[in-house]
Formats: sequence, C-alpha cells, structure tokens
Amino acid sequence: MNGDIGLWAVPLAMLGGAIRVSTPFLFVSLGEVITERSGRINLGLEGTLVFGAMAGYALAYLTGSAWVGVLAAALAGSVFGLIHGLLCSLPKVNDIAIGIALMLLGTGLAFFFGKPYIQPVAPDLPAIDLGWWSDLPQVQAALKVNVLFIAGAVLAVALAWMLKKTRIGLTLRVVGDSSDAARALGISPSKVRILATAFGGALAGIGGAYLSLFYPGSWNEGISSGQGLIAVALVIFARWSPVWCFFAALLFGAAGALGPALQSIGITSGYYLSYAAPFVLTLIVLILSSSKSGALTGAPRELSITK
Amino acid sequence: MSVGAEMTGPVRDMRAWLVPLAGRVEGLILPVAALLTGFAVFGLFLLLLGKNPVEFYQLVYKAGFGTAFSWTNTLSRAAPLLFAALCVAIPARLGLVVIGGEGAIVLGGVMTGGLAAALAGWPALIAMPLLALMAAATGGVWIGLVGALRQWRGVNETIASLLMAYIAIALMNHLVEGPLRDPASLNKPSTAPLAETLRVGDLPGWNVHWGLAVGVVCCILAWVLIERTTLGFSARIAGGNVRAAQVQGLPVGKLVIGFTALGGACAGLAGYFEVSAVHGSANASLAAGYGYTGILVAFLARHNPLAIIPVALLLAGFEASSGLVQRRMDLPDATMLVLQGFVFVAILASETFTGRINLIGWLTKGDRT
Amino acid sequence: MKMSSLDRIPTAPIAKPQGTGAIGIETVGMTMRFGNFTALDNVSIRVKPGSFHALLGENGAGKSTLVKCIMGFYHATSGNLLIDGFDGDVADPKDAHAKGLGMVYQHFTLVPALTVAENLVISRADVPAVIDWQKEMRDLSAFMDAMPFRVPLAEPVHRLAAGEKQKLEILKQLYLGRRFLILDEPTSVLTPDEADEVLGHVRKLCEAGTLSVLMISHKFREVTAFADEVSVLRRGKYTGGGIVKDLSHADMAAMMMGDAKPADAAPRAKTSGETVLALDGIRATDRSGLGQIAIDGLKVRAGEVVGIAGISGNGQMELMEILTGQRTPSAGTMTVHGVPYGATRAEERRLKVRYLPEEPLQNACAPRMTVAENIGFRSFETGRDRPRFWLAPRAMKQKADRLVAEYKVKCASIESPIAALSGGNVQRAVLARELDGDVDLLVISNPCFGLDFTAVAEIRSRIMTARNGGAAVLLMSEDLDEILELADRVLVMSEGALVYECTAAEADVPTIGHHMGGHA
Amino acid sequence: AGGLTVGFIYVGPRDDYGYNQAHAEAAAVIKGMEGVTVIEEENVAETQDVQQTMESMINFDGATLLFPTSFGYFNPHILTVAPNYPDVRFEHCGGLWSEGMPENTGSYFGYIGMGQYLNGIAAGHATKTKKIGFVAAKPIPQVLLNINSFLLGARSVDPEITCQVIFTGEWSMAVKEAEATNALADAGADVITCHVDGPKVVMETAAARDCFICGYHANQSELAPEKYLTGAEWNWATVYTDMVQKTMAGEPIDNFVRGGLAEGFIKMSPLGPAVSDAARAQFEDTHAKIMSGGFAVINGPLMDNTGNEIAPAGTSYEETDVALESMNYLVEGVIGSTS
Ligand SMILES: Nc1ncnc2c1ncn2[C@@H]1O[C@H](COP(=O)(O)OP(=O)(O)OP(=O)(O)O)[C@@H](O)[C@H]1O
Ligand SMILES: Nc1ncnc2c1ncn2[C@@H]1O[C@H](COP(=O)(O)OP(=O)(O)OP(=O)(O)O)[C@@H](O)[C@H]1O
Ligand SMILES: [Mg+2]
Ligand SMILES: [Mg+2]
Repeated sequence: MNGDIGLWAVPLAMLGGAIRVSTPFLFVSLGEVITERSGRINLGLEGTLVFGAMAGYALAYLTGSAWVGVLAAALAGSVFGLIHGLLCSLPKVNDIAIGIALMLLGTGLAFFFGKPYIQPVAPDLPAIDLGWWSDLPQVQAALKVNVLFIAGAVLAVALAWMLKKTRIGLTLRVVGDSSDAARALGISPSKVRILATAFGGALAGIGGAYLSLFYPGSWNEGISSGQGLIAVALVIFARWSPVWCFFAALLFGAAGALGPALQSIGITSGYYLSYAAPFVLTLIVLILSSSKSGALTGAPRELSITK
Repeated sequence: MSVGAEMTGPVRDMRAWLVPLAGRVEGLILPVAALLTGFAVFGLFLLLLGKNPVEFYQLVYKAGFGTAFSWTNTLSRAAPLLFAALCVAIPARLGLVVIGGEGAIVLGGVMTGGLAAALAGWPALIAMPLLALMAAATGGVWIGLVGALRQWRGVNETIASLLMAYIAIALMNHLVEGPLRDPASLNKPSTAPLAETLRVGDLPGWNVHWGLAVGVVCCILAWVLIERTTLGFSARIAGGNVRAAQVQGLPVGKLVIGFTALGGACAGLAGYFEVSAVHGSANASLAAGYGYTGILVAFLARHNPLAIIPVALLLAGFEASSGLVQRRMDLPDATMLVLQGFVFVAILASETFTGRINLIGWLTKGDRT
Repeated sequence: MKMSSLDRIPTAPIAKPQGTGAIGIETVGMTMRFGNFTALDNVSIRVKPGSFHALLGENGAGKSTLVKCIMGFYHATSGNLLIDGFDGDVADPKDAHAKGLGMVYQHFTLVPALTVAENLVISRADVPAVIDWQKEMRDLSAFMDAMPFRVPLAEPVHRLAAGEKQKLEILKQLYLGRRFLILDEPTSVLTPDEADEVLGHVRKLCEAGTLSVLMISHKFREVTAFADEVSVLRRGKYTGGGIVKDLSHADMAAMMMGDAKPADAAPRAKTSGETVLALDGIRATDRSGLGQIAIDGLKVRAGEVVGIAGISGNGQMELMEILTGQRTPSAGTMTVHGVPYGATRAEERRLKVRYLPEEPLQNACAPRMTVAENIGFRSFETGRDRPRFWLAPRAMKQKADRLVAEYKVKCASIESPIAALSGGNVQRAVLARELDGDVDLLVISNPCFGLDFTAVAEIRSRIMTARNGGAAVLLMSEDLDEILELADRVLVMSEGALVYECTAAEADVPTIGHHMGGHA
Repeated sequence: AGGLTVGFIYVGPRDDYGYNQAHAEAAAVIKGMEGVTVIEEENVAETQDVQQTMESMINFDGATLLFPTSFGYFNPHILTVAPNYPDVRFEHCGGLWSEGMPENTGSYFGYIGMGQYLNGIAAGHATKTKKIGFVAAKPIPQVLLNINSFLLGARSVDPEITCQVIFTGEWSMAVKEAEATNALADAGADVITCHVDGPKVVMETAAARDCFICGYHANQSELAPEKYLTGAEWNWATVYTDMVQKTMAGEPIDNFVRGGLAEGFIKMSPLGPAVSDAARAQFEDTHAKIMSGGFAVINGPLMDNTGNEIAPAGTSYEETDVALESMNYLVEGVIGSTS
C-alpha cells in the first residue's frame, strides 16, 4: 500500500485537522453562545479552558478514567462560570473586565495545581473509527473521531433546537434580549444569566478536557495558548448560532491544519504566515460581516458590546 | 423627596464642596480596601495549602521593595508595563477595550531592529529619536487600524485587536527568521544587533534603563492630555456617551482612530525599548506577554494614566518577588499569577460599591435634622 | 371583527383561574414608603367588576406605585387589597397572574428578537418544557381569528410598528385569560385613531363583562370617551374621583394639581424671519435598513417654531440623526442660513445651531461626568478669541454655577455626576447648556418626556422665549398637545416622510391624527 | 554555610520530558552532592526576566555558580549581568562563548547530532514506507544538524529513504506539534522524531498514529514502550558534577566545554523491543565507532536538497568542526526548506 497521496494530502489534512482541532473551539464557543444569549459576555473562558484541561487530566490520571476527568473538568468549569455569573450580577461590575480577571485566575490556578501532572500520563478519551470504509491510512486517521467531537456536533444541533423549541431556550432568549421583559414575565434575569454562565463554563471545561485527554492529549502550560479567547471571538463570527459555531470551529480548525499540511507537501517558506491563516481568516470574515453602523445582526440586545 | 428642599443654607454649601472630595477619597479607599481583601483571600488560600502567608508577604516585600536590588528589579519590570498599560488605558477613555497591545509591542520592536541596520552610521542624536518615532508609528498604525476598523466597519475592537496580535507575532517571526534575519544570529534568529551608539543605556546612577523614565513621562503626558486639554475632554465626552459627542458635532471617528493610534504608539515604544535597551536586536523574545499584563495594569488603574504608575510598580514588584517565593517557600511559579488573579477579581468586584459609600452623609451626620 | 365573536375566544390552554368574568378590585388604606419618602399615603380606590376605571395624576403622583402594589411588585407598607370583595393577598406578580390580574406596562415588555407567537407562548405560566409549535400555532391563529384586531404571528417583534406592539401587549393579556387589566399609559405611542380603536375594543370587553380595566392616563379626552369612573392621586394621596359623566376636565385638572399653579406659558411674540434651516430632497435609509426617509422642502424660519407631529418610529429619530450628522443621507441638501450644513462642531458653532435630543441623559450627556463638565460641552474649547488647547476648569465651573442658578437646576453639587440628577433637572441642565449664548437654530425632540407639570411648563416657556428671541425652532414631539401649544406651523411625519402641513391656526386634531396614522 | 549555592534556571517546566527535564535531572544529581545547595527557577522567559532572576539568585541566595540553561539566555542577558558579578560563574548551555567575552562566563554543549544519527539508523531499519519524519521548532543550525543527521543515519541503512520535516515555529506549542506529527503521518512517514522543547506530545501522537518514534532530549520510552526505538538524550550530570567539583576545589573551569557520546555529554536510550537484530548490530557498531572518535556524519560528496554541493568528495566534517555550527542547509533527501 502506497501512503503517498500527493496534493490530496492538503484537503485531507485539513479535514482531519478540522475534526481534531475544532472540538475545544466548538465546546467553548457553544458555551459562550449560551452565556451571551443570556446577555453576558464571559471573556474568561480561556482560563476556564486551561483549568478544565488541568483538572480533567489530573482527575483522569488519579482515577484512571478519562470520563471522570471530563466530568471533573465540566464541574470545575461550571464553578468558574458560577463565580463569573455571581460577580457580574452585582451592580456596576463589568462582565468583560471580570472575564479578563478570571482568565488570569483560572490560568494561574491551573498552572499552580497542574505542576505535578505535567509529566504523568493519563488515559486518553476513546475515538471512534469512522474511516473503516477506506483503505487509505490518511482517511482512516482523519476520520478517527473522538466521542466529544460527535457530542459537540450533536450538542450544537441540540442547543439550536433548544433555543427554538423549549421553554428553557425561549427563557434564555428573553433574558438576553430584554431584562425588562424578562422581569415582567416573572423571570429573574440575573438568575438565568448565572445559570447560563455556569453552563457555558462547564462546556468550556469539557473543551479543556478534550485538549488534555485527547488532542494533543497531554497537560502542559502551553496547552491552550489563546484557544479560549479565539473561541469567544468565533461566537460573534457565528452570529450567536450554535450550528454556525460548529461550522466556524471546523473552519478555524481546518485553517489551523493548513500550515503543517502545506509543509508536508513541501511548501515550507513563510510557514509562520500559513500558521497565522486561522487568525487572518477570522479577521477577514469578521470585517466582511460587520457593518458600518456597528449593528451586529442577531446579537442579543442585553450584551454589553451591543449596547 | 426633592433634593432641592433640603439644600438651602449652609448645609448645601458644606455638602457641595464635599462632593468632589468624597469622590476622590472613595476612589482611593475602595481600591486599597479591595487590594487588601485580595491579599487576605490569597493568604487564606496559602493557609489552606499549609503555607505561611506572613512569610509569603514578607518575601514579596523583601524581593519586590525591600532592598536596592529589589527596587532595581521591580522598576526594570515596570518599564514595559507602563507603555503596555497606556495602550489599553488611552483607548479606554473612548470606551474601547483594546486587548491586543502585544501586537504593537512586537511590531514596534521589529521596526526598531530592522530599521537600525539601515541607520548604521547615522549620528545617534538623529537616529535614536528616529528609531523611537518609527517604532511608535508602527505600533500606532497597527492599533490605529483597530480603531479604523471599528469606526469604518463597526468591527469589534476587542476581538480585532486580539486577532491582530496573533497576526503581528506571526509577522514578527516571519521577518526575524526571514527577510530581516542577521545571518550571524545562528541559533536565535534575530535582526542585526543595534550599533552600540544606538543602544539605550541606564538612567544615570541606576541599573534601570531609560524606558522607565520615558514611560513615566508618557503616563503623565497621557494624563495631562486626557484631563487637562480640550482634546482629551472631547475624548472623554465620546467615551462617556458617543451619541452625546456626535450631537455636539465632535469628530468621534477621528478621536477613535487618534486615541487608538496613540495607545498603539505607546506600545510601539515598549517594543523600541525592549530592543534598544534590553535585547539589542529584535527576536522572538519580544512576544513576552507584556501586552497582556498591561491589560491588567490598566484595568486596575481604572484607565487613569497616573494610577498606572503605582499599579505597574505593584505588579512588577509581585513579579520581581516571584523567584524568591518559588525558591524559599517551594511554591510554583504560577503563585504570582494566582495572587494577581485574586487581587484583580477583588478590585473589579469592588466597583459595585462605588457611589454606595455614603461618605458625605457620614461626614455631615451632625448637620442634618 | 364584531364583539359578538367574543364568546368564541378560545382562551389559552392554562389552568383557568377560579371563576370567569370580570374581577373587581379594591385598595383599602394603601400606604407605600420608600425609605422615609411616602409614595402612597392611605389610598383607597374601588374598581367595580366590568368597569373601565381611569387613574389620573401628575408625574410622580404615585400611580405606578399603586398599580405595582396591586400587581405584587411592591408590598404595601400598610393597607389591604380586596379581590372581588375578598382579602386578596398578592405575593408577587406570578400570584397576581394566577388570580387573573394582568398589566400592560408604560414601556413595552415584549422581547424584540422573539416572534409574536414566541412572545405570546413564553408569557404563559404553563409553558411546556418542549413546545409543540404546530399545535401552538394552530391554537394561536384560532385565538387571533376570534380577536377584534390582529398581529402577524410569525413576525419578530422588533419589526412591528409601535401601534402593533401596543395591540400585541393587550392581546397578550387576553390570551393569558386576564379578567382584570391594568393599562399604564397605553396610548402614549398610538395615533388618536389607533388609541380609539384599541380602547374601544377594550371597553367592549368590559361591557361584555369579561374584563375590568384600570387605566393610567394623562389624557382627559380618553378618560371622558372611554372610562366609566375615575380616581385621582396627587403626591401619593387620593384627592378625588367619581363617575366620569359627572366630571368636567376642569374638575379633574383641579383634583390633579391641587393649588399648584404651572408657570404661565410665555406669550407668543409676533416674529417672522428669513429661512434658517432648509432640507431638500433628503433621502436616507431608516433604522431597519428596509424603509426610506424622504424629507422634501422642510424649512424653518427665524422666530418660528415648526412642530413635527408623528407616532414614534415614523422616522423622527432618523431625521434627528440626519440633523445632528449621525446619519449621512444618500441624497439631498441640508442648509443652515443657505450654507450647506454637515453638523460638524465648527459649523454648529459658526451657524449657532443647538440641539436638545430626547432622553437627554442617554443622548446628550456623559452620565458619569460631572454636572459642570456636562454643562461645558458646548463651550469647553472656545477661548476668548481663539480655540483653547488647555482646558479651563475654573471657567467651566463658573459658567456651570451661573447656568445652574439661572435655570434652577437642583443638584447637590456641580461636581456630582449628572446621572445623579432627576430627569427634570438633567433636562434643565442640558437646556441651559444649549440655550446659553446666541441661538439661531434649535432642534428639539420630545423635550418634556416624563416630566411633571412645573418642569414642563418651565421648559416650554424657555423654548418660547428662544423663539421670541429670534431663534428658528424645529420641535419633534410625540405629544400632540405639546406641538399644538408651541408650534407656529405643524408638520406631520409618517412612514419617513412629511405628509401634511398646516399653520397652528388651522390645526385640527382629528385631521392631524389621521395623517399621523397614515390614513389620509 | 561555606557551601556552594548553585542556581539553575529553566525556560519551561522542569518535568517536560524534554530539554528542561534533562537539565533538571542533572540538577537533582548535583543536589545530592555534599556541601552543595541547589536553587531552581522554572518558566523564566528569555527577556530581562532572566537577568533579574540571576541577580536575585545572587543577591538573595548567595549563588556563585549559575546554570541559566536556555539557549536565548546568553546574549544579551548573561553578557549583561556577568560583568557586574565577577565572583559569580555563569555557565551557559549552548556553546556560544567566544574569546573576548567575560571570563566569568562559559558555555558547554554536547554533540547531540551524533545521537540523531544513531536515531536515524534505528529509523532506517524500522521504516517500511522509506519515509521518516521530523517535527522541528525552528530552522536554526542546531536543529538543521539534527535533521540532517537523522536522515543521513537512515540513509546509511537505505539511501532511498527520505525525511519530511515540519517546522512549528515555536519551542513549545502542543497543538501545533500534534498537528505537525499528524501531517507527517499523513504524508506517509512511519518513524518520527523531533526537536522541540518538550517531545511528549510528538511522541504520544506519533505512537497513536502507529509510527515508530525516536526520542530526543530525555528518555521518552515509557510514553510508548512498544513504539520507542531509541533516543538521543542529554547527560548533563557529567558536566554539572565536574563543574561543581572544580568550583568547590577552586580549580578553573574551561570557558568552552564540549563533548559528545564519548565524553558522556550525551547518551542513547536503551533500544526498544521493536528494534530488529540487524538494526541493533548496525547501531552498536556505529555507536562504537563514534565512541572511538573521528566519526563524521557529513561526508562528501554531499548535496543539499536544493542541488548545491555542500561537501565535495573526500571532505568530511567531524562532530567538533565549527563549520557545523552555522549549518544553513538541509541535505538531499530532506523534504522541507530552511526558511
Ligand atoms: N423604587 C423606588 N424607590 C424610591 N422612590 C420611588 C420608587 N419608585 C417610585 N418612587 C418615587 O415615588 C414617587 C411616585 O412614583 P410613581 O412612579 O408611582 O409615579 P407616577 O404617578 O407613576 O408618575 P408617572 O406619571 O411619571 O409615571 C416618585 O416621586 C418616585 O420618585
Ligand atoms: N442614578 C442615580 N444616582 C443617584 N441618585 C439618583 C439617581 N437617579 C435618581 N436619583 C435621585 O432620585 C430622585 C428621584 O429621581 P427621579 O428621576 O424619579 O425624580 P423625579 O421625581 O421624577 O423628578 P423630575 O420631575 O425632576 O424628573 C432624584 O432626587 C434624584 O436625584
Ligand atoms: Mg408611572
Ligand atoms: Mg422623573
């Protein structure tokens, strides 16, 4: 069997990269969609992601079960979300600033407690072979899909459904669009926001667990390097739609795989620039999809950046 | 209910002059109280881990502020933070949250490193200011672009500046490893080293480079600009309420672009001093994260350029003490990050008390009937 | 759309409150204190089942406080609430809803991003965890079919016109099966025709015995036309009431105002001058980006108040934005004194143009800056002869002190943030700033929104004084009475265009109302 | 108390399975020495951060022998601080010291290219696709030498073998390293090694892609024992023990210390179970040759991968040859470019 597939390597690598790399972006941005749909911005998800990665790894290592790790990461993430939610429901407290502070605190705590887990090897999350039908090892590898990726995809659809078809979803949209209307309906906006932020934090924690427990599958201090922040940016890019978040995350993941893929077919020069592709791409789409009036279509009206 | 009813006679006068004073006192008491709360919470955290908080704070004091060397250490670390924080604080006066100062720092550094080679042989008196100016211009254009995107296309400045910081770092790496690389820089790709005449030295009698003094001056100038000039006043109006500024016919677009560019220029200067005073050439070490610490400093200083100076010193002092704390108390290097996190959260959360401490009521208790 | 269809109204599938038909409500000695301020002082009023009851009172009289106590938002400090004669303890708004009480608020409480159907369904107390939209839509259209007026179900609320929103608010209450409905100034955003239509339907529901209504209003005309009974509050106290038929407008006004006398309106001097502001062929897109604003031949002369009447959302906001340079027209010319005008600061100063936007705290002030600074907005960089570079805080304070005294702005200190001032005082401060010095053109939008009698009278008199002094005044207002009081010429704006013009002398409320509603 | 305080400064975490761990393991050996106090600090950036850290160790802990281990610490940071502290010795890992630099500074380094050559031999026997892969941080001479050595070692088994290189641009960036490894596997490489600060991610990802792995910096065999062929490891304990002993005895230390396999500066991980007998034989044979000295990896005639001749027939560059320290080419057979 000849493993050389020539130029096909690039699109294939991008597909594989999209599937491998997108999951943390997906989870964080889904979490942020729910948070922002309730009218809050949590910029601190980067810290939550990192802490989730650490907590997930540590617990997986200590218990021998990757799923316990995921659970722990979700729990830790929801605690961070809860703190953000609670602090921001105090009057005059700025959610963006608190987000930055919690990013620092989450990262700091993760590094602080994560020292002993840099070296040990924790069990990985299982992957499902969806490439069994192909003889090409590249295809098989690209379609080796982690359970969390599938869960994320399902979650994106489920959240979209929830926002349209369930009481919880409508409540969330009410709160995100008009605090006054929510209060008139007897809904407590800050309670909903606190819960939504906690839920968003839990998802970001799971995103972190994916990083440390599956891909790249190891805990270290450089594990995230800004992925949580970018994922928050992807939410605007995805216009607050969970399904679009899925595609935005895939696109970002695929763009991220472009750099190594180009090198693997021998295009090496300017590799820094091809590594910057995801950022450039996101920026371009952001510029194209913004409008002069600054009105962000689809933005929840209670969001501090749309006010 | 009407306020006017009780505000006649001497009471009104007394309370009237107390209002601004009370505002200022509150502006001081609140952050300090929050800072102490942050310290206390972190102390508790240490206690839970079985470490001695008193020893910890003694070490922080000793290594950050206790000796002449500690001050050297702290001041050196504070220098880039001053510039980086200005990059956040100046646009913040227009209500913009710019978090990508790192990009401007890095590009300012590359401009310095790249241009210095072309200026070899120029008299230092011309070349040095030119380098500084060009670095500032580079940073200014980069962050000014964020402002322009915001103004012309309504692109969210927080996210645009963040994305652009990543792009700037990629550009920097590309340039120092490619077109601008000094072939002699073997295992650490860098631009050609600055000529000795173009290097910025230490402040006379100190072991701290000139960037600190320039940074302090920049903070003061920024404060003067914002608080004491009509231009700054326009910006404060626009930052306080864009619609009001527009109705007043103020050139909001120009202000947005101008102030973001000004913030970027400060960050560009940070890059200039990193290259000309610390590294001697531009290389990947320029992306040292000062831009991100600067966000912290600016927010803690509530975007007041003068307050940036003590806050930068405080944070620099924390970082200066990090090593000693690690070595003496067997704590990980992230300890300072955790402390900063607690303090930051405490100070921001304390904003909820602004205007709620009834200082005037307390001071004039006896005067009321 | 006949009332006979009423008995076919399928009410929303909720647990029906005990019994059917209109509920009667009575407050007994209700007192409400906020701190040591008494907002309601021993107020007793009675709304009979099936009656249409009006609640009158000037701003701050305690009307909203009273109804909020009824709805359970506030818990009265003392006093009782009787529902159908029985002691009705309303724990919170949810409890009130369960008891069949409903309220339409002064400000819309609809969710802009949600569709009409979503807004209706989510307002129900028993929304199922998972919503079966097919079934809901069937039920909703059946409900709509039975209603005297309707609103498109699938449309997001932010695309609805103000009148439609107000109708939806009322529809929502009926959908929820309310049997006692509180309307807090329900017609403030409606044309007189729309108001008559909506209130007419509501009144018929009362007559049919399905609903009792307690309506807060400032409009005597509506009270006379639709209400059976009236109660009046002043400074938290019940000052009178009775059967509407037995009361004249003067009687009601006397109960509302007591012995307080509003400032006399400034006399209207005879003036006439040359054209100051002229707009021609102006075209711009509106807020939604879908509709168009088209302003042709708008002229305002010196010494003249031109009033633009219209329901909010018909392009007044956009016109204001064009006039202030916040919205660039795609075509047309705007001139002041014959000079093309782009509302830059230099032009504003040279041509002496001043603005008084609506809700000044949101649109004309920097809330966290001090009163002195806010008053300095117009003049901070004008030096004696050339522009200042350095700020002159002392001069700014002196000026602020002078204007605060002159315009009677009540504030603890000119160094307090302007956000700490009451609405009327913010309005006074902004007016002081904008009217200081020579004014050739004054553009005003809803200057008296939410202010009480004395403030209103004073502000209108200042505007009149400016006019008499030779300023050209363009006044946009949703309050037709205000326009009729102040304007020399009345224009009507509807769907982005000026559709009608008349002099103050020819002004006729029904005609103007028709044009406001676009039914001309 | 009369003893010697030795300071170690690391650029990353000291248990990264890589560069820093290699140093930290050696520091642990020093810790056990009589009369020696070891102080350490990790995650110190190559900025004035390291200058302050060095001074802090000197001023507060009385350190008189410093090992700032990261390559970028030397110029300008050590060179800036050292003249102010003539009584303190600054020993830097990386081989940058040259005549004219402060006498109280020095540098040491190991010829680890030889280790990568041996890695290449193991790889050459193990590869079925005739393609091996290299995840590299940056195209700098030390890294290029490692890449070239790895391929030349493999080509000593089969001259048909090619080596794909992917640069990540960062010394430590987990996701990029994993993506690069996957890209290599996708491109058909079935033996992979790397030169990044912490090889853990590359090793685990490659093993998960069913590739054989060759270690670097430290022993990573326990990450994937079945897949681990061998690895080129630093053995800094040799250097550190020597320098500490000399300092305590008051003997001078050379400013420029170099060594390879023979000097015990580097070592090879034990061969893994997947290494065939033939491979073992060639590996051990070459290992012995290197130990006995004079072995050269770069031998003419040799072309680079853009067609330029880099070594005419008959020339060869021994490991000690300074020309190797400015290597700026990839040899024929390496897929990738130096910029
Ligand atoms: N939550 C509150 N705290 C303190 N004072 C309040 C509060 N709510 C209302 N008030 C005061 O109570 C008084 C009565 O207010 P209320 O809103 O009932 O007036 P209103 O008659 O509805 O006036 P409007 O016609 O302007 O709606 C006002 O002076 C107001 O400032
Ligand atoms: N944000 C605020 N901070 C501090 N005090 C405030 C704030 N908002 C309102 N107040 C005070 O609360 C009181 C009630 O304000 P409100 O706007 O209801 O006044 P009002 O009775 O309606 O007066 P007006 O008729 O002038 O509008 C005022 O005395 C005002 O000074
Ligand atoms: Mg009211
Ligand atoms: Mg008011």
